[in-house]
Amino acid sequence: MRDVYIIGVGMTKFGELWDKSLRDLFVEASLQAIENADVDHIQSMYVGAMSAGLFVGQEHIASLLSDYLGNEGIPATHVESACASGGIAVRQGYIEVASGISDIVLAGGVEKMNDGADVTFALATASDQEYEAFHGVTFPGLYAMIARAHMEKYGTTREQLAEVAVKNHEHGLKNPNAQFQMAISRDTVMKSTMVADPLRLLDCSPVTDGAAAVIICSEDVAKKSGRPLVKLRASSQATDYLALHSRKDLASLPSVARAAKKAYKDADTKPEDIDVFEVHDCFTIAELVVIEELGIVERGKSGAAVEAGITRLGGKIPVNTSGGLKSKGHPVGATGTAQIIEIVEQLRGDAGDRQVTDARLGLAQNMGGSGGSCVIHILEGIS
Amino acid sequence: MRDVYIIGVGMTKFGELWDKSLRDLFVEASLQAIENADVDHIQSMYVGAMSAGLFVGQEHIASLLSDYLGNEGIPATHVESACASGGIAVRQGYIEVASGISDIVLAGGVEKMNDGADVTFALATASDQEYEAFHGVTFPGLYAMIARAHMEKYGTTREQLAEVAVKNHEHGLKNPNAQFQMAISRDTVMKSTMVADPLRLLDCSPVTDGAAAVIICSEDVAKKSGRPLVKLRASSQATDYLALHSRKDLASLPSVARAAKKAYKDADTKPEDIDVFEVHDCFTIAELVVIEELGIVERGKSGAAVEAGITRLGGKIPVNTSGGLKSKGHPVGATGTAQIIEIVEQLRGDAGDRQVTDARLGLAQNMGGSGGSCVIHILEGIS
Amino acid sequence: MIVPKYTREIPQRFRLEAEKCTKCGYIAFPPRLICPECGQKSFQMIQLQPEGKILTYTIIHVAADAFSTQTPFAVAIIETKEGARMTAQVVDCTLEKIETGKDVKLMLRCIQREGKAGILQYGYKAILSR
Amino acid sequence: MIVPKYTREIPQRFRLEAEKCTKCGYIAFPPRLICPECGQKSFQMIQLQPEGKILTYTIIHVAADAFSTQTPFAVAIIETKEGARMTAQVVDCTLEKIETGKDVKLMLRCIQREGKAGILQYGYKAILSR
Ligand SMILES: [Zn+2]
Ligand SMILES: [Zn+2]
Repeated sequence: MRDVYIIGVGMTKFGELWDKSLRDLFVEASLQAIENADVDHIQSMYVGAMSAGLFVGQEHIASLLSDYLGNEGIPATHVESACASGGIAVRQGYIEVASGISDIVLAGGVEKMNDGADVTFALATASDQEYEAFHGVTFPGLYAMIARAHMEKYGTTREQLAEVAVKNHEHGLKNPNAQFQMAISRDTVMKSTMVADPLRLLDCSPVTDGAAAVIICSEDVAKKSGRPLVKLRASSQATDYLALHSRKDLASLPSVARAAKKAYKDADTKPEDIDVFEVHDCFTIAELVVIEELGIVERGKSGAAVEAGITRLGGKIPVNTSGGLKSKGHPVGATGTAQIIEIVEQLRGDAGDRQVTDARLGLAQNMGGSGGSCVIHILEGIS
Repeated sequence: MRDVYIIGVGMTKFGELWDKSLRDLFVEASLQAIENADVDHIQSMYVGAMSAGLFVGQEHIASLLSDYLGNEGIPATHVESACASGGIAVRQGYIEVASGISDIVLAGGVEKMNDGADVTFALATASDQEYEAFHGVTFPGLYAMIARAHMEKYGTTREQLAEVAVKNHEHGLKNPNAQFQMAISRDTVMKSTMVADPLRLLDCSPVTDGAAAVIICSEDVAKKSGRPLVKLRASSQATDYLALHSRKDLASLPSVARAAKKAYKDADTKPEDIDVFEVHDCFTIAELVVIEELGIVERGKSGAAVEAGITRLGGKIPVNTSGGLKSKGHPVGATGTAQIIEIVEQLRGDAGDRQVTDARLGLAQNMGGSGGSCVIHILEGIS
Repeated sequence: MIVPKYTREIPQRFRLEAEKCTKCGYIAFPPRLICPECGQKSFQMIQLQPEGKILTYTIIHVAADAFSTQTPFAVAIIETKEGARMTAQVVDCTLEKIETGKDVKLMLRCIQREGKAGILQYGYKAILSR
Repeated sequence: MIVPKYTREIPQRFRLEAEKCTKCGYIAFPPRLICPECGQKSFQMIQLQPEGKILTYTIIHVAADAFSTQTPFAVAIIETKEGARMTAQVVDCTLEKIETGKDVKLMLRCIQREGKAGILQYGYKAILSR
């Protein structure tokens, strides 16, 4: 297996982009990534999307997008693992370059959610349709049940959940691509509309259109490109029972721990060595459980850690400097790729007002559904 | 890159399987493949499906299926390229084993089409939703336009189209897993209900439930397994303009020629050396154009070749000994994997009444939509 | 068109049929072909007692279109006495009464209308035991 | 909810706006960000003449639900004088009159109703020139 690098990144603004279609979004992000990498061609591509079928009635999207990206007939594959699709796309690109089959691969993700579909129904198809969604439970509802379990088991408070949203909006304020560039108070979160008790509207990531893409390549191509070198030190993936009710501990997300263990091992590193984290905060409770599973904080202590400001930009362990899904927006298929872009920009020193000083190692954690799948990448900036 | 083998195959019967759900189908085929390979674990899996979202309201299916296959949290990825999804799944498994990341990977496909969805709508999402399906054109309609173009350009006749169906039903009669185990006459085809002029009901593959899976592994694992050795000599993939109207020659399928050129080169072989072909006959016209693109017959001469019996079992170049999509059935996501299974069985000498004498090299060609994507595998039986 | 799906699911949805792994005792609801805990393929059919307790729950205020006229409604994860787990609505009580740990009984009720013809789909719902 | 999509597509569906590659002359309909023939990103907007000819066609007898009341209807691939290609219905004639090579004019017509509110979607359809 060969070493693998990321030499180009591109993304659209995230938001309600009424004037852009799915193909417009993906092509815009991809052309940006190609330009950023300064390459003149790609040899194949992977597209992550959760459900262009349910959101816009379009399947076969990898072929469509390769066509609109200036069709040269290259292999183009759509991968899906619900909200983890964008991370999986990067992982497939990683495997293809590592194998030696290709030297330059584009991997990205896209979702066009604001085009008239029943978004709550579409998102719930990430759960077990026959034994969860059938009974009317929604995607926020599943995380609400995790939240209640975590609160009852560890004493995590409603205020601590709100602090995750406050922090991530504070970060998103500094991100020009974020959907919500506005600060919010703890009080605003706790008074926002109830969505699935105990989760309120400002505990939830928004409905977003957007796309993100990266250029993955061999060491040879990376060195010739003259671009800053960011190495993919690990790319790991794990699954779990799809249905939340099947899992022994409802206050945990075992697929995250499983993928993390493999990633730390492959990268020969540990949580303490990582300078910056992007994690999958589709709901405030998700960020809390994930930082426990990643080993950033002790189990059950995540609420207190966030309240103490440890995971804030400038804190000891900055988490979601991009604003996270919460403030940056969550076009489900694009999210995993966009997280990796934030890490690349941090490692390149290109993160502007969001820059973590001397960031050398970064981790991006992306998951599907209520944790039925998880994909983790560890990246290293090589100067 | 390492050499890659297939050591296990499994599939459900294809048909209208009212009593089985999507998860039942995939797990049944997969357990069969695992048993057939005689392995005690798999390290990761790929699932091809066109649209479990539109057919049964379920996304995140790779996680669901890994769970029901006896969840050990392994990486599980859903890949999609419309009707080519099952072939793409095998290709991703091939890449993962070739890279050295895994030694034993399960790759399969599934589709549950008979569960109440608007199948014509769902299939048309393989075309350009905004510029083809929007205008009411169906999937049979797109191939009907290819058929008319081929008939007007080369003089291909309505009777020659019918001969493809007659031949494939003749083959399917010998396949216990086929949906339609019945012979049909040229006359029956030509008098069947019109679907999209000039294509009639018996020019079209049926609406099918089914699943298929294979076990892909390294040379080391293959040799230790004691199973017959079938080597993946080539795995190639190509795309084209998604919309039929964008292609210069409407009587051709350039993605097939593109993938074939690469596959023949990688396998260091040529059409004349191949003993048995499985091709994507979603419609009778598709088989005709595909055998031209594969170089089996000269361009424009496919109708005459089929009429002359060249591609019949016992003929010079047997095509679709399984019965093809036409008679075996076409659960879209499973088809590409099932084609590969037919080739494996031929190369193992396990094809029973359908056996091609001394088959050593076989080719499986699987495509998506109206040819927007194509994936080809060349396999060799090693005795 | 969806009648076959409906019929297929009767054993689980109407009769609460589960399977018990003959090796490790894992309760599979719905039934499975292979045990996720020990990898064996031998199961014994059991019928679940329609009784269990709430492990966690939520009150849904924003629902998919098919459920939008029912909001707010409660959904819980329930563990039956045998150890089977399921997601189900908790009905027939003021929502404030619902708490983790409370006992429930499972009842057959209409869940939703499905498909263009709006065919009624039935299944289990939970009610508080007292 | 789908009004924005509708508005977004007006330039192509209503006004037949295409783009011509300033390097190789490729006509992109709908407009693209990059030329599929030469890879350049510079285009000039052109308005297509609503005239073309039929390259191939079919008569649809089995349609998706949204079109099922219209069967049988004709769909053709049409090439405009500028060389733009599109798929469109051929209407206002007996279906037997339709042939490859015949000239057509493109007209603005209602195509389908979309979404739960059944909003009318408009777009181009072809009629035979004589
Ligand atoms: Zn067991
Ligand atoms: Zn050009």
